[in-house]
Amino acid sequence: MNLDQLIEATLFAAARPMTLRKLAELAKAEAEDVKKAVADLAERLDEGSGLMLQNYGNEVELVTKPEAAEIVKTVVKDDEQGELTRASLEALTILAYRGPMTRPELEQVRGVQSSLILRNLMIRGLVEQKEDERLGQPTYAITFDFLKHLGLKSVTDLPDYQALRGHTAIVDMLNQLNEPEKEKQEDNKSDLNV
Amino acid sequence: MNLDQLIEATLFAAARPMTLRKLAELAKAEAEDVKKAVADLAERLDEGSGLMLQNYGNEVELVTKPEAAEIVKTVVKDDEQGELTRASLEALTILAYRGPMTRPELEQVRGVQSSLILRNLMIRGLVEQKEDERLGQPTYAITFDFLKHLGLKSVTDLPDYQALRGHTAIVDMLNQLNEPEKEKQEDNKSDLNV
Amino acid sequence: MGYTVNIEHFEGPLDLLLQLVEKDELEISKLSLASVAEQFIKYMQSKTVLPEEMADFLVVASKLVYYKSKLLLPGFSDQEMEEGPDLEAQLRQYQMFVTAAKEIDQIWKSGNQSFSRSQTVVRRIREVKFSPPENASLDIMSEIMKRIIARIEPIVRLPKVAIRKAISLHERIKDLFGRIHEHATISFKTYIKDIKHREDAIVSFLALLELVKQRFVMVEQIDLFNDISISAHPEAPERDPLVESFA
Repeated sequence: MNLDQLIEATLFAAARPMTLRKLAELAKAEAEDVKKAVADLAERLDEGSGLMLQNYGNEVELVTKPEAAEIVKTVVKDDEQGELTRASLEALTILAYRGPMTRPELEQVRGVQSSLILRNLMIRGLVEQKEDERLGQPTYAITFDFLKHLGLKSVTDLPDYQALRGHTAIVDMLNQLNEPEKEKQEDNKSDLNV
Repeated sequence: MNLDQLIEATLFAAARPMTLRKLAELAKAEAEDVKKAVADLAERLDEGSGLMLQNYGNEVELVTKPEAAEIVKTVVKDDEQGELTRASLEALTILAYRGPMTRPELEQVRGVQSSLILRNLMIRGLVEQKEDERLGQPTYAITFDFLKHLGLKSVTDLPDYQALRGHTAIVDMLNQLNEPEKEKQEDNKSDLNV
Repeated sequence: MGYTVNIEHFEGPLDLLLQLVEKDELEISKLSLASVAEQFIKYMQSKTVLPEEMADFLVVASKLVYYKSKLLLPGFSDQEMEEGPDLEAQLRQYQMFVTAAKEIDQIWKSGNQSFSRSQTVVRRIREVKFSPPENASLDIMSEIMKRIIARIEPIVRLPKVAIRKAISLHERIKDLFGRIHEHATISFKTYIKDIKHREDAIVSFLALLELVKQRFVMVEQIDLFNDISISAHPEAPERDPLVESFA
């Protein structure tokens, strides 16, 4: 059995999102090979299946295609999310395009304190706190449940994704680029001190 | 979307065997067409997928191929054994100190949606659904097996049981959840506080 | 100035500001922001602003008042107000997200969802086998419970703490007007001497501006950094400033 088929069976059995690392561990395969197999699987499903691969961050999940929603709804219990309030929608949108982000970062964009709205969205399972921290603050991101509700394969399929993700991505990149630079300088400094 | 894809999505989401008649009814299709679509689906899966169609009389079910059995077993075992994640441990602790409680109550205290975690704790026999309902919701509590495993006769033997169970922060938090109810039924307020 | 179009609902200061700018069909610019400053303050006072959000509204209000002051007094500049995020850029960015949110709402409502493999059924098929975790001990559990309580305590207390922030413009106007009636002249420093928080100082200053605008009081400042002296206007109208201001 090919690696992409093995991964398909694994995701089917798990019935929840899994990290690429976990998949590599289970399949006893190299990360690079898993990455390629996941891409192959996504393509095969796109072409002829009623299922598709959803991805966010470094996780993937096997789900039904949105075109089948009408019939699938009749056999599963709906999660009854109901409508979103303006504030929820606003916070979710910002997190979808710019997340994962810290609470102060979200508040900077919304211009208003957002701890209660974040809590509400987490209780509804539309937002989750991630393991990673930034500047000592926890980061928040949208969940697979949110993606599923929109029937999207990835946040990159959101309208105008590149434009709205925009400069934060670049800023992040610059920060990452700057960090080793800073360390180098620090090293140099200590050299001089010796 | 083709009928075979619709059927694939339906079987996937339902996660149980279904009769051809039921599938025809859901898809609003002719029995003959469904039969052909199921055959097409079976063939497509045989050729390239990690999944396959299993026939029981006039029922079909979507399952993993036997070649993937080993990896699938590991996925299932991972769910059922080993260490609990921090989130699971947290939910288990709240249920121990504060149970029996409903899922919305657990989520109100944790501040995080908890359906998947609750399911995992139940699969492992650590938590069970109780007979009683509250506000139309099933209630959950830790199992006797788990209590015994901790070496306790009763939850009241948990460290600082009274102080932690009845802590005002938790009581206030749960009251916030019940607030709309409280306004409607002032009489029941004290019951909800207990 | 007529306020014929009513804004029924807003989610935060940027939402209110954006609605005001769009209502007047203005481009987002410093000039247009300055032009809606008064409406912003009026709306902020006339609708209910959550106490915990008051500070956020005041930050925006003070920026708007600053833009307006700059427009009226060419050459006027305050270093502290110039620093920090640029409200114009912030509002532009916010507008992009509001537009995107409307599209996401459409997708959300379309019902074209994806579904996972059903969890409840997966559970029913599996047998329950008791498998106790190795990392759940009594010590760990009571520790976790204490941590949970520590985490939710501030959330439960939040509404009570936030109320402090909400010294409203109403109260400050009433207070200032009352004191001027009593003493004829007071200084701005005396007026704000009990104020401990920056946002309250901003409210007090806004209250003063409102009374000046309506000619209830006169202000005099000998030079730029001196205290401001506040006195009743000789032709002060015989009515309650609150009625006129925020009816």
